[in-house]
Amino acid sequence: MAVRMLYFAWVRERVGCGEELVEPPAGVTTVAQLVDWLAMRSDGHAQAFADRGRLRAAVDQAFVPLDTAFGSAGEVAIFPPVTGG
Amino acid sequence: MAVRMLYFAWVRERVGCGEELVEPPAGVTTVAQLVDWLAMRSDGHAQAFADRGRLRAAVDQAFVPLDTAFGSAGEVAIFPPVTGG
Amino acid sequence: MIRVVVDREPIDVAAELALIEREGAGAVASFTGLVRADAGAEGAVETLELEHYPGATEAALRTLADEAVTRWSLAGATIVHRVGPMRAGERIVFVGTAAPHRGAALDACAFLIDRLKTDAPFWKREVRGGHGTWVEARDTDEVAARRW
Amino acid sequence: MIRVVVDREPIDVAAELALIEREGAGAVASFTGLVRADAGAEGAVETLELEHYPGATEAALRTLADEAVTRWSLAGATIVHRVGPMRAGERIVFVGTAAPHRGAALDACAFLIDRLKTDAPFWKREVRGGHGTWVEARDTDEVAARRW
Repeated sequence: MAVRMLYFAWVRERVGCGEELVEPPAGVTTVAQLVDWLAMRSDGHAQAFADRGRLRAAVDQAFVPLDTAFGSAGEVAIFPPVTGG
Repeated sequence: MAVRMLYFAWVRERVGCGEELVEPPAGVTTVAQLVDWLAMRSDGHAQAFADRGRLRAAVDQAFVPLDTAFGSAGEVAIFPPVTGG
Repeated sequence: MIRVVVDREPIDVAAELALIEREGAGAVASFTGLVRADAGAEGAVETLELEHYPGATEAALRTLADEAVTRWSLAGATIVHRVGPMRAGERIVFVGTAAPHRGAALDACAFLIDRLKTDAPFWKREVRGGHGTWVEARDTDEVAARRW
Repeated sequence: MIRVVVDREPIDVAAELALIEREGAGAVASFTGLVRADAGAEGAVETLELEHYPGATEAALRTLADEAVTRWSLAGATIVHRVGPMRAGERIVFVGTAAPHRGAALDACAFLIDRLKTDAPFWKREVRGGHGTWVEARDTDEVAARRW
């Protein structure tokens, strides 16, 4: 099933795009596994996802820990810790 | 020595004026004694100063407890607890 | 910048904020106290009258502003208090603080309004149904002022 | 009144305060975050760029505003956050709260800006000397958000 990936801030810059449609294989069920799988797509992806401790995620726009299963979510976002306000 | 008395809020209303020049006798040295002495000037003064617990004072514009000696102060103010802001 | 104003004119909050924002700090906090139109047992407040002790008022507010600027290393502190008669919805008091970071600006703003309530010689008189009543000081204000 | 705005346009603080004052509450608190022009080791900030997660941002801010209104029985809560490029001295964020009494307005205002810092998907990029750097999240923000 297709998942719409969104990237923000330096994750976006390193990946090289802000958005992509991906079809993760059956074994990929958590956000962390999704990130592992995406890291193999390009050097940019690998760089963006190298430091797992600095990554945060949202599934269908709700903030979640990386070990969360994304289930049938249509949208998964990966980004650095937020710095607004 | 003459002292300029100032009254505010309901103290002013009960006394009947906002300001008066008084010459307290020698034995009157603290603000509390000054109030006791002033209370004898009129029914209005007596009413204004009846409830000592609800009176506050300033000597030469500085807030002080009622048992403070006013010394050679030129200005003594008597008023209710403040309610600004 | 320390700015203390006691005036019978309406408070221009936009102008006050613009002045304090000009200090170049990253954080600006403000508090505005307004005449509430709450309908108590005796009906809604028609007019609020603010009496004060000219001279002593300005000195007390300046002392508070000085203390806040020193304690929280503020870039600016503004206190504007209106006196005289005012109506429901009008502004009674404005406190503004500017600091490099938000914690200092927010704490200093709360400090200033808490301490102003107990340390500055203002007295409120509410007129409801044509009848004036002096507002009683509240014990909770003493508690709030003492926490600083 | 709950008002949440995420926009590329400059924030009109006077208009926002006027809106929240109209709720008729006695106490209005506000916080404004501005682009500081502080000269760090790499020189002064020329431009600050704010990126956000459209849709998720508005939802996160609305959740925070709802929580504040419920917890402090607010008459109103406003959050306005600017996005896109901005220069030194310009406003990044405005938070306004209205309540019957000052404690609620001040606490809710501090809560909103503290939690916004950790709970809303915004990212800051500073441009100094033509060179852009993503701002690092600060541990102190986590501490401030957790106290509520």
